[in-house]
Amino acid sequence: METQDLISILPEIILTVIAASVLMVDAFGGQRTHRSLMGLVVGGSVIAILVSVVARVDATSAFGGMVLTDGFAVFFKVLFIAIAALSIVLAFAQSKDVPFAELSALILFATVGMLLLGATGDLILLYLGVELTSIPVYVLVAIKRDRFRATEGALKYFLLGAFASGLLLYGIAWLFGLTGTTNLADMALYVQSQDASSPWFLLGLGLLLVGLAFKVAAVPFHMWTPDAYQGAPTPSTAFLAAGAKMGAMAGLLRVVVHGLEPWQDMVLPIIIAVAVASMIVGNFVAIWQRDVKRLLAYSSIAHTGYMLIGVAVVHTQSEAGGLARDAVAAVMFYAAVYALMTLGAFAVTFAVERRTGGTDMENFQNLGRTSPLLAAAMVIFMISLTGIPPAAGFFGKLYLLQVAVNGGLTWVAVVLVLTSTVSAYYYLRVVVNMYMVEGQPRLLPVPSSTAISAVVAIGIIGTLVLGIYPTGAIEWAQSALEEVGKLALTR
Amino acid sequence: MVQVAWLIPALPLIAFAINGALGRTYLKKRTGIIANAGVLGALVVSVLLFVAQLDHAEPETVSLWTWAVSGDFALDIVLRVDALTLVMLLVVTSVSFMVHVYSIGYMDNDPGFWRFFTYLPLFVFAMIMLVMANNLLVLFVFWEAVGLCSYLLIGFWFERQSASAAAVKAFLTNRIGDVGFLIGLLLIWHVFGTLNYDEIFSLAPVVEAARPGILTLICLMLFVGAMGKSAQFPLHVWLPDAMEGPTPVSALIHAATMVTAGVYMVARFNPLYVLSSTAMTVVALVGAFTALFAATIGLTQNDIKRVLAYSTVSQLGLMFMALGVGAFTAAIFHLATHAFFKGLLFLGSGSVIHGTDEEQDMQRMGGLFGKMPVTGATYIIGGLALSGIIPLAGFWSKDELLGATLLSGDLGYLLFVLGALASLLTAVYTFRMIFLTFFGKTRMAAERFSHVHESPRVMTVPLIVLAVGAVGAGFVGVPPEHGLIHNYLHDTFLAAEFAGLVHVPSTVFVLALMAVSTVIALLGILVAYGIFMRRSPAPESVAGLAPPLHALLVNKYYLDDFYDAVLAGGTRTAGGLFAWFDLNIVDGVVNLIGLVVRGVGGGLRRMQTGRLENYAFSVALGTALVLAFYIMMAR
Amino acid sequence: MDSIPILSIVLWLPLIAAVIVLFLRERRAMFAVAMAGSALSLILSVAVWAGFSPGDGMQFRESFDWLPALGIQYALGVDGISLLMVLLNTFLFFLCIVYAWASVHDRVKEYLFTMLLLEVGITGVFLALDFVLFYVFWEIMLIPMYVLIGVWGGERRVYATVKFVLYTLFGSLLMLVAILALYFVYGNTTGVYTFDILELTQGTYGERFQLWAFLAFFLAFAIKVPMVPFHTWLPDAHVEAPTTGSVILAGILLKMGGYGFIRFSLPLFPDASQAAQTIILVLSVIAILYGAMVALMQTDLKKLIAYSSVSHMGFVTLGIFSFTQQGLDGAMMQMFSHGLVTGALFLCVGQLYERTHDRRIANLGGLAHRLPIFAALFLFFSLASIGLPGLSGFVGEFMVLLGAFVADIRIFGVLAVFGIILSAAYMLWMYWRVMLGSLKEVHRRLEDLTRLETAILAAMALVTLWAGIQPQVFIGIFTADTSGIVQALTATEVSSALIK
Amino acid sequence: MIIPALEYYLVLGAALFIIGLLGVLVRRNLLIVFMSIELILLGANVTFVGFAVALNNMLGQAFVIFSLTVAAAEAAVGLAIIVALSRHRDTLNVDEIDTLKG
Repeated sequence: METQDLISILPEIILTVIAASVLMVDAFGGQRTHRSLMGLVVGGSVIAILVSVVARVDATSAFGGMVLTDGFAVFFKVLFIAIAALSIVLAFAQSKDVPFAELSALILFATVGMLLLGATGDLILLYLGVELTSIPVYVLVAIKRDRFRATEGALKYFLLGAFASGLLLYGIAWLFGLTGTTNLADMALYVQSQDASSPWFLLGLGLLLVGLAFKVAAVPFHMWTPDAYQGAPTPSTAFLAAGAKMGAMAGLLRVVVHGLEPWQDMVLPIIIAVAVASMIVGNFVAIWQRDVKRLLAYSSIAHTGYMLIGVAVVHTQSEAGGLARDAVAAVMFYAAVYALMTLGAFAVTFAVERRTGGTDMENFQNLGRTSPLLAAAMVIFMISLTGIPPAAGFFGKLYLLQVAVNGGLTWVAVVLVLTSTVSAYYYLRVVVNMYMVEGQPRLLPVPSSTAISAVVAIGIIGTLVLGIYPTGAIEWAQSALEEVGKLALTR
Repeated sequence: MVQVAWLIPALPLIAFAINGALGRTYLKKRTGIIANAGVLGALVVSVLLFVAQLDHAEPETVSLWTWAVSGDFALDIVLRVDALTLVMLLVVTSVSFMVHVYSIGYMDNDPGFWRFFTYLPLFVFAMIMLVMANNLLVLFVFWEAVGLCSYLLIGFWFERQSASAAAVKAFLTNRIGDVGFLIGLLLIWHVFGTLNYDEIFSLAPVVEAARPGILTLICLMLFVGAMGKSAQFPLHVWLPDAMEGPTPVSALIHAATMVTAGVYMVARFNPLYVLSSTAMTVVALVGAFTALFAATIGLTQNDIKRVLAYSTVSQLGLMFMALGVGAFTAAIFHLATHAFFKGLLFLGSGSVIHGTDEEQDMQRMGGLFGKMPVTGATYIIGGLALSGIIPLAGFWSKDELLGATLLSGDLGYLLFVLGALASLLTAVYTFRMIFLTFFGKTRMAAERFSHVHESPRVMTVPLIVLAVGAVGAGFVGVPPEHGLIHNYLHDTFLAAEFAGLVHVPSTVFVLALMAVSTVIALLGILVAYGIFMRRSPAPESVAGLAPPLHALLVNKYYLDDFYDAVLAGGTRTAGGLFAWFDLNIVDGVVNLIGLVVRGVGGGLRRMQTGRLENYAFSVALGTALVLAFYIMMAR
Repeated sequence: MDSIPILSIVLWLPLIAAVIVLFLRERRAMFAVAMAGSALSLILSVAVWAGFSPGDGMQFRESFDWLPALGIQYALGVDGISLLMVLLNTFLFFLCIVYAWASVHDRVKEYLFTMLLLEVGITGVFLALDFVLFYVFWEIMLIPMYVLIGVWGGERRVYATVKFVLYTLFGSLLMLVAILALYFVYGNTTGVYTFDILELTQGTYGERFQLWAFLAFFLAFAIKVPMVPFHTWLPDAHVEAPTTGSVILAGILLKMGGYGFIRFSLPLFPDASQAAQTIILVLSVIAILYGAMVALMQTDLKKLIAYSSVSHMGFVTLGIFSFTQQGLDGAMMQMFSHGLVTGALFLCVGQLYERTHDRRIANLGGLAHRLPIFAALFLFFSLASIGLPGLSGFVGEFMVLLGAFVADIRIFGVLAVFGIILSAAYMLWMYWRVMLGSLKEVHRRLEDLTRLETAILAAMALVTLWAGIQPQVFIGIFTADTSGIVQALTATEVSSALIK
Repeated sequence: MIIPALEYYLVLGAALFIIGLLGVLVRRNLLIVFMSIELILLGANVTFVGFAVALNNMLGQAFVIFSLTVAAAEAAVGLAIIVALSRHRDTLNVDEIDTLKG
């Protein structure tokens, strides 16, 4: 374990240290230290981000190929740490009735798992990352013990999550057995020389894909998402949607890019089928939702569908140069934009929940008059989620559409376009309730918390900046991929 | 001198602008003066121009500005001054001036005084421009503009539902005619590539040779426009209803000027009509039939203005008959004389209505001559001119008209019979009107009869002037075929000569015809005298003669009701059907898509049962599908 | 003149005004800023008109790399076709804001912000020279319109506004896929990957691709125009929209469809356009006659005018797809005049509604007694809408008919002519029932237009008259550009013969 | 001592996997479902060990240790949730917990 390996996982170490220290400080300090705790977390996150950007190792991998240290990993490290910090700040607003320290620590531990997922080059690390991300989040969902719905949501999430991990592990076992290695790159090389479509290979591959598909909440493995999102306290849901799922997406990307290259014509149909199913189920069922959190859950399933199109294009045979690179860059950019939008949307929902005691559509009524700024923010997030300019969501979808059309998946692009028209209906229904419907939900005498306003503000700035001038982010994503060995060669 | 021609339309337009802007608030009664000044100015300039142009043979043009240039379509607004235009200008401006003077008295106590004197000069401006247009599009533009003015003036007393209804009916019927006109215009553009008169007339023979039959179609389409504007059968229904407007309006627009626009248009396009004999026969037949048809209805009308309205329709029919047989000059001559004596009769009837405090129903009149001597006298002169008694204007123009039909070949005989019959009936209903109104025992309530008074001088002077016109105007066309007007218009209608339609009658034929015409007229007057003066003036006596025929005529052959039911009613029901279709089917489909999407969403939603084993089952099912797919894929 | 980016100023000025309005407190200041912003952009667009030399193609061009990673530029430019539309747009918006000053009193801040944002969206559509930029502005105008109808609208406003957004979004998203496909097809054939409109219109594309892409573009524009089967959103949107919303909706939004056909469908897909010519002409004639017939039987004033718009826009599509110089010029003039006239009609109806709080024709009557000035202006615009010669309505319709009277599509011209009877019928019948006849008791105390309202309508009347008497002033702006498109189209005449 | 061939491991692993799978799908009681999931993990571990021995590659067995520790953590958290749930509703029957649906 040379110093190089240590440096490559420095951000993870920093986060773990912060998490531990947060627990320690809380053990001694108690209630009054919460403000300083948040300071500690935010400061720590900033340091971690700087370290992950600055402390770059010249080698492309560490720990014998298990941990990859390329631009792709750095991009996701920065994103995940930022999302974690924002989630913790958001959770600060409910520090009265929810153990804030434990919550922060859990989020940090889950973030470490996500960082590993972003940098994994090996199936073992993949499994470890998945579990390290999932277990803290199970607790996050159930953290409000006195609410039955939280526990029920957590239970469903846990049982199905564990079940899926079991399938994943069994899949990995078979792949390890047949290829003799768990390293994605070596596995790909080995399989290339073999007959890639022997049934046993496919058994392992299938189970691997199912496990990952579950973690990314794609249809038909999505059933846990609505209940978990609705049951969990809103900050936890925010982190689950913006953080945990994006971590899983990063892991899926790693696997697809590095490991599944020889199985191209096997992987493509599955991912497309799952993507189309997610888009349809996610958008169509969302129409009926009365509860905004549950609506955002289905919307997240739909957005998973959009992103999976980008993942699918990685393996299309089209001869256009740099297509694979563009596809991954499109998914990366979309993940970042989606994380910001969803976090913002959940932050606003959280604020409304605190003021009106619920997250039903009725609670949003007349928000336009009672708190205009919050309502305006929600309008921007809704527009962005629909994919209407000038919000960032538009360019996310545009890049994905561009990649899909270039990769010959024009019919999938059309499905994306049609289902986003359906999505416009339920996103704008929120706006309808906020501005256009006369209704007076009774307002609880709760002061608006600065923490939430901060998170909402950051969400707005991010969405609008990426909407008006997204070049910076897109170019960063594209350049990050130059270093990824496989993608560098403009296939 | 022609450079000043643009003043003729400009003066009434300026009058309109001033009255329109300041009339309501500032000018009020003074708007009458301004309107009169404007129209008088136009009259004076027209006369000056007429005198200056006497020796000129070539038509001159004054171009104002470019209207539009798009590809090979280029169009400038150009005024044209030639013999035909000047004749029309003289007729239009003179009659308009008379009506303007008359209206000052007639509209004196009307609250909308300023509004009346805003619309009237606007009409005069539009009519002048129509006559002075140098291309088909400008003609069409002001063709519709006069239609608008007639809409505004018919519906002048808009609080009366019947007036507003009549206005809309007039505009729509004109619009139906305009559709024909527009199609004709577009065909001309399509075939000729230009809309300017001179180019069209010069290209006409070439086009006829190249595409035989196209000219006939164009002429018929233009004639449809003329039928709409000049109220020829079957588009005549709007003129009688137009009597809802103030009487000076009826006199000016629905007797002297606007309705003659159709005649002017056909006359203007004589080079085209001459080349298509079928179109000429159609024009003649429609004209003749309308003449007789309208005359029959005129017999049974009790409203004094409606009698005159049907008389106008009938006289216009005669003019179209003349055009149809190629006697263009005769038609224009009759148009001019008709303008004077019909204007006189209408203004006279206005004076009667004014004098008898708004009484229009002849059944409740009678014996008014004593009370209104000047109106009565001028009215009789007008009646004599209308019936065609020598030496009044009506005689000469109608006589020449009938002569031309006789000489125009085998169809001519039928036309002559129809024309003669129409003239006979004209004499009958004219003098029925005079006897019922002015002579016999009065049927008006004594108390009301005592109030009847002669109209003020500002109304009677125009009557006298027009009476002089009705007497003197005829001599312009004496002797037949060689009168002043014939030489003047000779160059305009050269095309007719080349086509061999102009026949110079022998003097014995002319004299014989004069005799026949006079006999017809006198016979008509005697018949009217017999029925209405001798037996008993009450109109029931006439009904007794042939009840079913009388009922048919009184109800105007039930044509109006037929139109209302079929055209108006049909459109409304069809519209209702479409509206329902649009709301339920087309919109229905859109909402259906929405419902389907909701339905699918609902179905999928029910799969989310909330029970854990269903979730686990769906995960397992997903895995099974993936593996099944792979097993199928693997060899 | 070209040094300063005048188009960007015209484009972004309203946005600056909108942002300033957000920070203001009381109503008068907000309206002052809003009016200044829109007035300035109007003046500037007139300045552009002054500096514009017809026939020189795209002028006042600006561009910089906005998103090189995806091949997207921020490129603006204006030629005859777009200049006319920008002028109409800035003119109508200025008048609307002045009108709103007199009539809008609740949520003024959000109202002005939405209106100004809408103006930016629409101006952008006409100025954009990059496909994605065009699409971005096309979508930007969606939300303000949605909010405008949804918040300040009538009773069924939510249904109307959601239907409006979904319908438009559905069409435009398909267009986005077509734009991307265009980007790649052009890129693969020529190696140059760009969204630049001028460059893409130069490219030639295979017939199968043309047909498919044409269909996607056609759907987006047909919904916007709206053409007959896709028009049912218009009456609902109009009935429920606030007055100024209706004015903008009828005045400008509908023109984006026509503009799209001229700017994109014809140059990009000549063969497909010719193949689809007959169907579209049939739809246009149906729109003219069917729209008029349905308008005849409407009981709600706004719905009647909305259906009249469907009928008038039928002339636009008829003119565009006649592929003749007069047809295209006629279509442009018809769009310009329809914008003015129908915009004014909606203003009149709005003013009427403010006084009588009732839009049902049956409940109104004899209003001319109490509202003489209003009656005169309302008649003026009704006549313009009927296409009375001498007013701008006639110019567009007449030239479209001229264009349609050519070769084998003459039958459509003839059928379209009958539209003028129906338009006269429903308009005059409406005017008669509303303004003429006897005054109802309840309207006894109505008072006539204020000086401000009269001034607004008078301004529009003046331009309508000017365009009617001297249309060459306006036709001159764009006739060179339309002739370029027609020539390009007829040049592919021979290939279209293969398809038919 | 005879070393059982690879197939035996695989068959055992597969058997455990399938039993666990069916247990999750069929059984109603939460604890049984939880235990079935553990069975699946065990099945995977057995397969891992089998392959590791066959390939003579220590990595497999090392990974089994990993997965066991993870399974333990998972179990701890899972049981905590199940206990919390049972405190709310005394039943552990899967069908009764369906308040979140639609």
